Amino acid sequence: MILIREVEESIALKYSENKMRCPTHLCIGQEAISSGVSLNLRPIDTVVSTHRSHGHYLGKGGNLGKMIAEIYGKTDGCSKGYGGSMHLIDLDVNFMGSTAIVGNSMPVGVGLALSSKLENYKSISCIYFGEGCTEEGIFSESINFAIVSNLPALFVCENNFYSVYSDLKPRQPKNRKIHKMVSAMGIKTFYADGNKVLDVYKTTNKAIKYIKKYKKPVFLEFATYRWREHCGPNYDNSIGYRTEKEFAKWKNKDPINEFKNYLVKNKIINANLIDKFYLSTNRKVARAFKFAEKSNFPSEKDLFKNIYA
Amino acid sequence: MILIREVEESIALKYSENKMRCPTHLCIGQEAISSGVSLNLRPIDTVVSTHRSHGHYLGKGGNLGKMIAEIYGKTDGCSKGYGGSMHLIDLDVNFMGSTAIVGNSMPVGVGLALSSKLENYKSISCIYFGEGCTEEGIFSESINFAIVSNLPALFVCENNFYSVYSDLKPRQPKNRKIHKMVSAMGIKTFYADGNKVLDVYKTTNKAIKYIKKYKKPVFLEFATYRWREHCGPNYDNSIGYRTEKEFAKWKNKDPINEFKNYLVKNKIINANLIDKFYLSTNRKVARAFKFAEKSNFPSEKDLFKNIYA
Amino acid sequence: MPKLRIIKFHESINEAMTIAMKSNRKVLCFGLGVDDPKRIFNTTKNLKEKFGANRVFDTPTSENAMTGVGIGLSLQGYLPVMVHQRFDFFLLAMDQLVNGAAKWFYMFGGQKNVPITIRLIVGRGWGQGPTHSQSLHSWFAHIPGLKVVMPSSAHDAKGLLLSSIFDKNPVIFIEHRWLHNTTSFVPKEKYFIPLSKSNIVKKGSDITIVANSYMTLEAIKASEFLEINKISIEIIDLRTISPIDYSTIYKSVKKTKKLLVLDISNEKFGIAAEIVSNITINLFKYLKIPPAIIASPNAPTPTSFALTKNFYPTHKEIIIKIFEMNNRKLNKNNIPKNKNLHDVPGEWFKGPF
Amino acid sequence: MPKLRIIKFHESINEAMTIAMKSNRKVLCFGLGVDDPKRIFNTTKNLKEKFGANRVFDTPTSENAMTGVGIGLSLQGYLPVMVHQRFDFFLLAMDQLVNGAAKWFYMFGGQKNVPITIRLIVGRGWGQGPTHSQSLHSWFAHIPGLKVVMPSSAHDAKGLLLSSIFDKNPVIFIEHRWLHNTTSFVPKEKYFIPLSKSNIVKKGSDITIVANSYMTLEAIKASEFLEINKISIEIIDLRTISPIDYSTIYKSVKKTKKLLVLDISNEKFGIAAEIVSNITINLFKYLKIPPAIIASPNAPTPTSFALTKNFYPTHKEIIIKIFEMNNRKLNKNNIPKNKNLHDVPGEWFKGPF
Ligand SMILES: Cc1ncc(C[n+]2csc(CCOP(=O)(O)OP(=O)(O)O)c2C)c(N)n1
Ligand SMILES: Cc1ncc(C[n+]2csc(CCOP(=O)(O)OP(=O)(O)O)c2C)c(N)n1
Ligand SMILES: [Mg+2]
Ligand SMILES: [Mg+2]
Repeated sequence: MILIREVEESIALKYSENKMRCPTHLCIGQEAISSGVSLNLRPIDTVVSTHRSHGHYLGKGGNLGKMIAEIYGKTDGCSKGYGGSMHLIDLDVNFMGSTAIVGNSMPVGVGLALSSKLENYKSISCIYFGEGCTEEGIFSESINFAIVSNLPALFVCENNFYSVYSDLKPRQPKNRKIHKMVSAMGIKTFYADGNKVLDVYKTTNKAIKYIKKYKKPVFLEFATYRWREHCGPNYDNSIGYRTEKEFAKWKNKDPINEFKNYLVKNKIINANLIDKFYLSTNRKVARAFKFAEKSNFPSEKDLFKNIYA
Repeated sequence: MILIREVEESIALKYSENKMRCPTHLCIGQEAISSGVSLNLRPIDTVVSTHRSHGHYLGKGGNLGKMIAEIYGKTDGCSKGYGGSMHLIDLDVNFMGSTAIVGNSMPVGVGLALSSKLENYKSISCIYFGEGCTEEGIFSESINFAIVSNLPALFVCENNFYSVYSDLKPRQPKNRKIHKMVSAMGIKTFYADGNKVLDVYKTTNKAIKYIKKYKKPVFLEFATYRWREHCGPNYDNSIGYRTEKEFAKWKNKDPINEFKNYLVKNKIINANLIDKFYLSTNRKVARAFKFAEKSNFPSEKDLFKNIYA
Repeated sequence: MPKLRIIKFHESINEAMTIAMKSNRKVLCFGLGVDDPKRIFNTTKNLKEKFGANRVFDTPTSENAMTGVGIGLSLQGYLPVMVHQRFDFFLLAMDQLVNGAAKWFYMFGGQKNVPITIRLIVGRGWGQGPTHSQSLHSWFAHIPGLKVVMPSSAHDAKGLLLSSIFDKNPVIFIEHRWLHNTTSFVPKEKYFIPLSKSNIVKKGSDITIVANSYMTLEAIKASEFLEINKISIEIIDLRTISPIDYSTIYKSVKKTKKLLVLDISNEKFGIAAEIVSNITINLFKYLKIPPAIIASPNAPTPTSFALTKNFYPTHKEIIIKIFEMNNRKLNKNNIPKNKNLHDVPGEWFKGPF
Repeated sequence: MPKLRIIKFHESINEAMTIAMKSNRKVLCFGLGVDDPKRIFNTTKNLKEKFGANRVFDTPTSENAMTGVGIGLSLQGYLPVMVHQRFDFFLLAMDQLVNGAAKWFYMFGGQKNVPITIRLIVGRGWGQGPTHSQSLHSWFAHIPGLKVVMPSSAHDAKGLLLSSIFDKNPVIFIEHRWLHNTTSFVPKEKYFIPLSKSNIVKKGSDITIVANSYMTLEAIKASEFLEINKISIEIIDLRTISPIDYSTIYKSVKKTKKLLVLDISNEKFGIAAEIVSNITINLFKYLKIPPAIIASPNAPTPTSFALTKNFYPTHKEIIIKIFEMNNRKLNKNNIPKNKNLHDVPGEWFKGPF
């Protein structure tokens, strides 16, 4: 969680150097979800994700240096520079790909779940998406097929209440609970506070037990909030689509502070240790950026590589 | 209802003459729905429908002769021969069009509802579709938008348990109630026996009152059964995708017999009158076929007419 | 010498499916109706019985998601074959196809290929009309990363489908409905016809005809009459539309110096234009006369029997055009007539679907 | 003489929208973000304030259904303008567009037309990458019933958008993102530029350049250097891709006898092929040398700054090709260089979106 935060903060800091030249969606404020979910995933389990996937990638154990190099467009990037921030992959940890069209990776994750079923439910397919994705037709199509076919799919909806600069009002009815709506399709669902990493962890744990026991998919909804602008490194509360007050409320519920306080209060670890952890994390992040900066750019001619396999 | 049945039976009878040369989906067995729904619609209300639309078209008051002529591919056809059985329209009665791609006309109906809202809810937009359509992404997209925008839309789901030769098993989970699933999206829903025309009528009536009162959409699900093959004039119980027993059960619930018995038993009208009605209906149908047969074929060159307005 | 085995196109597709599924347990087959009584015009016959419901399955009516499911399966080494009874239905899945399948290998740096095969059946005749008879293969040909295959005979269908299934890339395999009942020699064993290699169906010297799918049959039909009239045409059946095999066309045009391209879709911005354009750019000095195109009219397909009368070009239009291109006089009455009504390919095709 | 009013492309789009909505209450505007703080790169600025939330509204992320909603509205006489921030997102709506909007008028016998306008913005630069920078206008051009408009200047944008909105047919209106900040003379009042009529941007005698959208600017840039070098090019900006205005091209090619076609999408099976093919077929004897095409490479758009270096053709490639086509020697070092990095159109375009 701290790693994700520090990585994202560093990207935000360095973005204005104009060396990371691709659309980049940060997940600052939402880190508890990828952290809490990922802790439950085994290496064999697969993940697909969206435009906002840094946390999911790192949570799954994706290579940090390669991610930064990808954002820099270098050959050492996890997608060799072809994909950028919105198209990450790390096959070593079964992070199977994040894609940038809303809803696009959902059915791919369902296909991964089907492949698992065909091999006797050997793995779970974790599928991340935002609440905006629930408005796409492919959302219900994907979930319906997972239900009908009893697939080991874990659907993780990060409800941060915004799609770009649009709040829920023009997009979803006022009293809708996404998890309840989905539950009525015939799938087990859970809901939890997405800013409390322990809640996320426990909820996911239950979900995975359910998937394994019943050989059926589960749908999770987590409430959370994005701190920075939709795309890019800055804060954007000033432009008027959300209030400073709302932002402050959520900032107050910072998932990292929340967890730190919990750990310290319950004497699980002391503050010193956390500081040390920050230090080592920051070193790691710095190394990753150095790695990325040093890596080579691909050659212009490589443009024609890998169009066909 | 009787009109619809007799028309469909006549089409079935004459189809093998090879003069109606287009894919044709009969609604025999399902007539109570179009009849019961349509009785609640005013001329100003609009309708869109699917590949199986003869009943919806006639129920709305669509011109019978023009429908038959359309199936014959004649200039007097309601679509001048360009559309065939799957693409019917009768603007005189605000039957705005039926289309042949599953789910295709749903959002069009929602757009008609939006236009009504923009003109102060002057009309209701009635949208017919089968239970197979609920599996298309456009289904949830259309309904969600109608909910969010408070549109005067009446969604009518004819659940005949089959999509072509597929029963529900590979398509929808066992215990799903479509109307309950849709209700969880945030829309008022009703369910009724689609073979009882009075139930259909009353349910639709409640629905329309609700739409008018709350300026919100309503979703109706009616259970019913298709007697003939999915596409074409024949019976197809022999090919093995459904049992003779199941068919017999539903045939026993013939919506027309059901209603006739009700009328006679309750002495609302006597059997004589019904016979007379059949006679006049049959004359009407015969006239329609004569009209169609006599109508001219379009000229080959008209192929290039109306590509652009 | 043993008698040649003549079977139907739909049987040959079925054989290819059977062989593929038998030889590799990773081959799957799914789509609306693949296990229903009609078995996609018999092409998926017995597959479920032979390979089980896990590998051969019906799906919800969810074209877009099911394409994505196919991508996901193929990322794990499966070789999914998806089937659509009509090309037109597949328009719902363009995001998954173009933004997903076509680009996956490229945009993730060549790490995971998507060996999915998508069978699309093109409707024609009996009033299939505006939304049940399109073939937008030019769309797919425009997309880097996709392969587009259009067989014209039972023989080719088997070998090309096997190559498509085992190809590492997403392949769109387009079957013209009117081919399903055509017959040809089809070896019993497994054989592969290479993709991106066209086929010279008939050698000739006076003009090069580039055809695909059903139009190849019309070209062959035309050639019989032309032969009698001492016009020798060379017919190249593209087999694969993209990536296209230009070298065979180049060789032929260099010889004949004349080019006529046929297509089953409408002419405007279609694949015939690409071929004429490429040949013109690259073989300009060889061309003795302007190239020509015969394709469908630039109109949606109307439904009425009467309106489709001249909708689909046949051997007749080809013959007329070739006489013209060879500066020959023609008595049109001599052109042999089709024995079937214009909206059916034969007795076997009757009725609604 | 009054000074010419110079404004930006995005302002001109905004003016067209404002005028259209003011002059006809049936004009609506909707799509993701049309009323958000960024207002679709300012193009929908003030619309909500001026015309109210009933006529200008944000929507759920449901591209396919919202297109159908637009059809439904237009059946009741509304003139909906839908907006997509990227062309690529619209791939989800191909069924509604092709099976619905494009055919409605035809398949129902000419009774109800669908006057919907769909604005698609083509991304480019700053690593927009494989799924945020496509322009598949050749797809739409292949579909009878659709019109496809691609403005190249602020002046044209206004007049063409007004014509598109009030056209009776579905019109796809394609805006290249790099044009949004370009400026030109734009009259304040309402004016219509006819659809299906191309524009001779520059008269010339040595070669005909057929361009569209952003490529028109590159052609103009090339023309300055060519002028100095005494090569006189005639630049035709198509404005409308389909139905295409061939007569203007015919006239020009008859004069120059040489043809170069430019496009912003990849070359393979693209619109340039259609134009080359048509010209070859119809003006074969006029062509002195083979026609040529300059378009993007047949590859998805990679993301890396380094990989896109030569992805988009510029004035440089045009100049080189034209020298070649005119049999002239060229010292490539003399070609003026762009002052911006290759992945940005100027200082204004920086950062993620
Ligand atoms: C099909 C499609 N439509 C629109 C977009 C533009 N877009 C990019 S991200 C995004 C927001 C999606 O919201 P949500 O799913 O809630 O994810 P979040 O950004 O909040 O994490 C949108 C609309 C897109 N990428 N794809
Ligand atoms: C997008 C699409 N996929 C598949 C088809 C083929 N098809 C035609 S009718 C039909 C059945 C749809 O079932 P349902 O909606 O329940 O309607 P019913 O035929 O039972 O009235 C199907 C799958 C189609 N027309 N469009
Ligand atoms: Mg969100
Ligand atoms: Mg049904």
